Amino acid sequence: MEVTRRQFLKVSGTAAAATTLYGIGFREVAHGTYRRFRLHYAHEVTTICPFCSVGCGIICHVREGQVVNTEGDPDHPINEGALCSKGSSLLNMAYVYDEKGKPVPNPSRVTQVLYRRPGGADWETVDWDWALRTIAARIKKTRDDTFITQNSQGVPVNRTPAIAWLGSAMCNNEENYLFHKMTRSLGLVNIDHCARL
Amino acid sequence: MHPLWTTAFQETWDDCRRRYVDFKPVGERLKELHCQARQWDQSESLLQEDHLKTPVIARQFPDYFKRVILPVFSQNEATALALDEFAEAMDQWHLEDPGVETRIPQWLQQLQQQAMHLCKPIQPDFVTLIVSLSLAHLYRSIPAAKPETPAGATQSGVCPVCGLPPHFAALVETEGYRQMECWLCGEHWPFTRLECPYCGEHHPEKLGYFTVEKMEVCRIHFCHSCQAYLKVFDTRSLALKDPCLWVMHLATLICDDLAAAEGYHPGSEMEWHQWMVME
Amino acid sequence: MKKSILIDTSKCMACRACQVACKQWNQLPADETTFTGTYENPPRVSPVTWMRITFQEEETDQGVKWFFGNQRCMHCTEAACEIVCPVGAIHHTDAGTVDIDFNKCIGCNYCAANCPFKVISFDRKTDLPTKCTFCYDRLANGYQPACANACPTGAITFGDRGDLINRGSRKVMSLQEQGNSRATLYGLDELSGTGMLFILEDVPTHYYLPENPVVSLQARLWSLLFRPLRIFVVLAMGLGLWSNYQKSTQLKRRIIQQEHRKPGADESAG
Amino acid sequence: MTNHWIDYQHSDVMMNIGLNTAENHPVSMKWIQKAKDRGGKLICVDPRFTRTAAMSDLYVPIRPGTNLAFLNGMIQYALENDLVHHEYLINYTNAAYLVNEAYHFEDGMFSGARLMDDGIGGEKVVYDRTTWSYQSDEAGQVLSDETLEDPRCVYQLMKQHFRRYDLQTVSEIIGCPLETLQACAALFCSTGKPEKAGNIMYAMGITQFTHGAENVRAIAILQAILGNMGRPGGGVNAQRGQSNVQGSTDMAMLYHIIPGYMPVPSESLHPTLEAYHATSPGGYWANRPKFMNSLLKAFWGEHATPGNDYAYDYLPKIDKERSHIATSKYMGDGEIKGMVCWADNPAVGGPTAARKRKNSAKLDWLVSVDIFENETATFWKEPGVNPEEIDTEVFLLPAALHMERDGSISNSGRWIQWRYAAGTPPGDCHSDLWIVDRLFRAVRDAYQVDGGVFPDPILKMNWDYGEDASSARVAMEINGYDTRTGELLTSFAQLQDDGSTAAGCWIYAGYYANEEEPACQRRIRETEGVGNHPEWAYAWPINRRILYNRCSADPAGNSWNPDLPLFQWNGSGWNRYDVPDFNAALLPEESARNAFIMTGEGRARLFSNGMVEGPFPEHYEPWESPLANRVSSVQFNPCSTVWYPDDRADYASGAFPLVATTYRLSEHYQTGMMTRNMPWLVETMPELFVEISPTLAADHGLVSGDQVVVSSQRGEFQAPVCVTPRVKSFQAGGKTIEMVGILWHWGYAGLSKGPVTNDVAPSIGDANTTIPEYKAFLCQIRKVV
Repeated sequence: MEVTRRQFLKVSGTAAAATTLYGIGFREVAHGTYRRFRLHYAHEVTTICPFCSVGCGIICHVREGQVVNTEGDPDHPINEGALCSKGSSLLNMAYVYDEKGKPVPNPSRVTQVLYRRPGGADWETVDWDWALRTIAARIKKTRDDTFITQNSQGVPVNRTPAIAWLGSAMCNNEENYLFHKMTRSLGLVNIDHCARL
Repeated sequence: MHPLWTTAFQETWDDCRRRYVDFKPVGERLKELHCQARQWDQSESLLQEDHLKTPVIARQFPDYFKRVILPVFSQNEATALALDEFAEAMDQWHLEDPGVETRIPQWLQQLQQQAMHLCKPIQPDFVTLIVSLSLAHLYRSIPAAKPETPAGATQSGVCPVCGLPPHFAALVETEGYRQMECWLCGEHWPFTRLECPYCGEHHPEKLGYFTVEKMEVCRIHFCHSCQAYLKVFDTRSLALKDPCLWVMHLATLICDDLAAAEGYHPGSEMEWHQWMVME
Repeated sequence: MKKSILIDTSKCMACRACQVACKQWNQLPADETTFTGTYENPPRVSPVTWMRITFQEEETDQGVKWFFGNQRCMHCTEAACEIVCPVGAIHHTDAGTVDIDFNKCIGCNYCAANCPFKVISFDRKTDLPTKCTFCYDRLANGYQPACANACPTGAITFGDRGDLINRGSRKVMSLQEQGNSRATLYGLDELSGTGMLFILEDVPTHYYLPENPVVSLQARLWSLLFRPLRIFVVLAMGLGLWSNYQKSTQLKRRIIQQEHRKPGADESAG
Repeated sequence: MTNHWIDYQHSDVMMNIGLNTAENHPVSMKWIQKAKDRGGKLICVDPRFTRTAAMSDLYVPIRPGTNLAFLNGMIQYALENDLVHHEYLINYTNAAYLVNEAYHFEDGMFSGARLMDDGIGGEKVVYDRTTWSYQSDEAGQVLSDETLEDPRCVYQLMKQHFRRYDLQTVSEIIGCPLETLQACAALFCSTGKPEKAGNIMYAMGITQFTHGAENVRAIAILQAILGNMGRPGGGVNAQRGQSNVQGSTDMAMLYHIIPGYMPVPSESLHPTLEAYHATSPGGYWANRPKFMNSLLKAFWGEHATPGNDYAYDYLPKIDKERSHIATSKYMGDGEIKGMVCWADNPAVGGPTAARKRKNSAKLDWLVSVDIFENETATFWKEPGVNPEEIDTEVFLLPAALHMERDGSISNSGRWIQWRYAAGTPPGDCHSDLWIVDRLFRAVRDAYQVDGGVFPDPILKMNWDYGEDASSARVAMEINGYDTRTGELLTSFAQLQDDGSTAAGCWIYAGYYANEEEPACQRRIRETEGVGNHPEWAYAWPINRRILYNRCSADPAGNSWNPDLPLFQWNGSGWNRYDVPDFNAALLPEESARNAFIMTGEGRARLFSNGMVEGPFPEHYEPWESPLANRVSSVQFNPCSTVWYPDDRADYASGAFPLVATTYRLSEHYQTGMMTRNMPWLVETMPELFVEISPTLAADHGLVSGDQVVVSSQRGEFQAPVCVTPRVKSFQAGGKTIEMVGILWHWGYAGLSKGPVTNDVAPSIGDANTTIPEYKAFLCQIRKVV
């Protein structure tokens, strides 16, 4: 992993090191016994870039449940390690750098369940259970009020025209499949998403 | 000194000289030698860790050999004479002197006679270091010794030339391809990044790596299903022309040690850690 | 041995990954920019923007041409800033890059005024000149510059000057064979060779680079005149400014000095 | 895409039309560069000189909205100069078929035109397509004339139909110099030679028109007559805009289909399951009953039995068009009470976005699931809106980032690739899978406890994916399994219609066929081959990388291009580098007769009754156009539904003389929700701007950076102007037509704010797909003084 400038400046200066081994921090290590060294465990995970649909492979380095670095996946046949400027700035969606160069979680990300009361001027934070129960109640009420079981010719139609559903091109296939199963089970017909937008 | 030392070594040497083309038996032979060496009694190590303080530059291994290994052997001037001869032979390797091939075996003969009189027992792993370093250096410097890589041998977990599992690899070019390097014959071959070369495990949750603080260049990639580790050097950001992984491996032997402490064994079965001082 | 950066403008698609990487490595905050009429932003090199991509649209007979340039300190061999600096604060490092020693600098801003490429910008807050440092701190520890590391199409490459000159001239020859007579390797002999080499597909002015940059006459005269008197001049100015030195810039200089000047005598993070 | 990204390297000529590859799909330039290094040529057809044009060999300027005239001009050029690929034409297309005598075409209208009510108080043409058929003898065998001389054969009708699109007329319609057009036609039609492969890449610049679907038809016809379909380096390649838009379309997040591109049951056409099966088209689609019954089995498990038509009635039946424009109109009429919106931002991305935000106020409740606080969820916080008056209840649920959840996505090349979860999402964020699973279970619990209207489809739904939904179990259901043994299927050939198999989406069968080593997680690169990488991930259908690949070889089985053999008959079998799109057991001559297995005729349809506007593509001007239609008296696509008639600007009134088109930047993404919250990207492109030509700027006394108000019949916004020679006026129809380029990444939420420019876009859609016409409408600019 590329070390940030802060670590450099703390320990090194600008004089040209005589040999390459200095470059990889050899000397200090030899002094101490191994117990004093702090190990940093990480593992590599492959994912696909979420921006355009070329489908470039990306390797994320994850340490203690946090993504610490993302780079192009060299073994991926489409991008062979290369990424465009959006793809290589993927980490910035999760972390932005404050002026001291330390990564902090992106402040504009929504991390709590927000609720806006009718006529309210701002958000209130609520918990998941309440939100899910209330949304289920709203769906149930709207569906039961407007459900049509048969049309004029007696053909069973079982639909409700009163709920619109916008699925998404930013979600995975499995998520979109469950969206579709849920909409058809509720009898929704106003289904669309940003492919047609 | 253990009599086995001389005959095993001599056979390996003749084997290698006679049959450059087919390397596989040489690799097996060397591993056998290496395992036998480990059964000797292990007293205090000859090599103090400050010997590693003096830095080693790529392509200047002979110089390192003279300044590190030479003092170790020089308690007895008889071995010193043999080692001088070897050091000089190593220098000539760089001059591609045609006669070098004959001069090295003479050195080995002398070392074997002298080894008898050494007052201190040599640490077994240190023997491994000497043998593998000298053979590896020999193979790399005499191009004829190594046949071309068989075509299509891209995704193999062992060296396509000499069939030995690798001990270290490097991430090369800006894209970060993983390029394995055979510690014995120096053969390079590409290998995908998210797969264990020893057991073929490729589920991400079974693979991982750790780095030692302030030495992030060396990553110890381990695999939970076969508990083996491989050292991977991220040489992309270093501005070195062509980094010699052997030297970087020597410089990061502490990582092998830590990997052993964490319970992983080297996939190449080349045990390095015993001769480091461990408090 | 001398190091250089080769910028191949025919491979550049102006995605500005280098501009972002330079800011990320040198921890420079984002400029407050507004739309100025072209895709080019930020509009000029500034204390917080040490390099930037330039967009130049030209109406030619074969239709519109769009040139993407790269504006940064050229690290010239015959550096006007070094010649004209009264206190000798600017010097060449062993890798051939031009470095400013903030200890000696008295903030006279002569270098910024005389730079033929106008890439040194004066920082009002710390009274010090700022410019691209060729990532000298990375170089000293065996790393390649941040912009070269980030370029996805390989338009920016770093290496020994000799290799890059061969590669550059080979590419220029192939461009000329394909009928582009104006292709040149800029920086080969300008100011007896600059650290940054450009493969250009058209006249240098389309890339915000002067035709034939030269150290101005008065700059040479100024240094000739004052060089013998330098000791005296330095003493006088030093004394006069010494009290000012204590008062306002003491703290700032120490921080900057620690970052740019302390030799890398011991270990450094790999 | 019929081919895929890596296949671009084999193209000899690439036409990049209605698309800005260098800015919106940058990494694909790597493969285009490889083709150029082999001597390939890149043509860029675009109203503006973009970064793609800067890297192309030939740049063709084109007036927005006239792509169809340009493409018809290419077809005419290929037919007149006999550059077509004859052997391909006779064997693999229906060029030789004889067409029904009753079919005729004059002055822009085809036979069978009827003016019908369009369901919202207006009228539109709905064709009676019976006359668009072939002549067949009494035994039902289609008549054909291999010599292509018969005046009623499709080939001669095409020559007659496209005769009006000679290059001189086309150059006056699209406003491009004649020599450039001739150079482009000569270059691209050179791929008609058997060993050459031509590749057409397109995106929203082709589809976002009222005649968008006909644009794609014209591309398909051009590629078919030049023999470029189904072979390496060829194909019709749509470069889609978002990471999983291909996957979300396969999973049918659209009102008119259900997973696997099967039509949604309609109350008029498919009252019962038999009626649904009876309407299955010919070709491989004859197996649709198997796919439909398997889907119903996957939805309702053991409750779907032959007795109750596999719970066919649990599926809702559609009554009228319910596309995005229609839904926002119904929302305005108060018919829609609630909306659930997953990672979508129609308040900025939708056409006439201002009306959309006003309509949102009529909702009782709105649920939005997103990573950032987007404009759709905060329409009540828009500047100049009084929150008290809006009593919509809004829920904003925090979603995890794309890299923080696992699951598969499909890229443009139909490659289904698996993503592993990297790290855990912060705070209360969860993956959309977790959210939709918990939401459904909450609704099911509500119905279990309090009952309700017709709860059966919900209570009997086959929905059990574990406590925390696991995407692997969902994937196995999509992949399909044998209901008796539970064993996963490896191909959709195993699907049965007797309820013994269940599959969520039949085209995905085989992508998750075994639990330990699922095909979509494979990472093995090919060591030799044509770059298809068959063992990397999985391409639907059944890992076929190039569709219609029987056409890559001649009827005798020899590959058209000997040194790039995708399929080569070796006397007893095929040497192959891809999964065959035909029955490989047959002899080459027999399998050549069914090269296009999805169509009833087994051939490419140059003459087709599939489109609503007509069997051949016919050029019509956009809804708001500065010029009268040159080729016929029908000004605008008669089959498109006009949702808001008074939204149309009349050019003659002179109020809106300029043509406007919308497009994107490489530094920002879609509605900018993600990129407008990153400081360094905002620094490179801090503000919205519009691009105009130097001549237009001179007329209005504008200089780069001046503020202007861009207005249209539907709304206006203010932005700085960028005067650039890359945008030019067009000499078309005897007039000088000026163009305004509009970006649409900005909105009132996020780090970098700006006006919503889609307020000016028209709410009129394509006749077949109702995709809005963002790419050509009329507007006016005035200087802010």
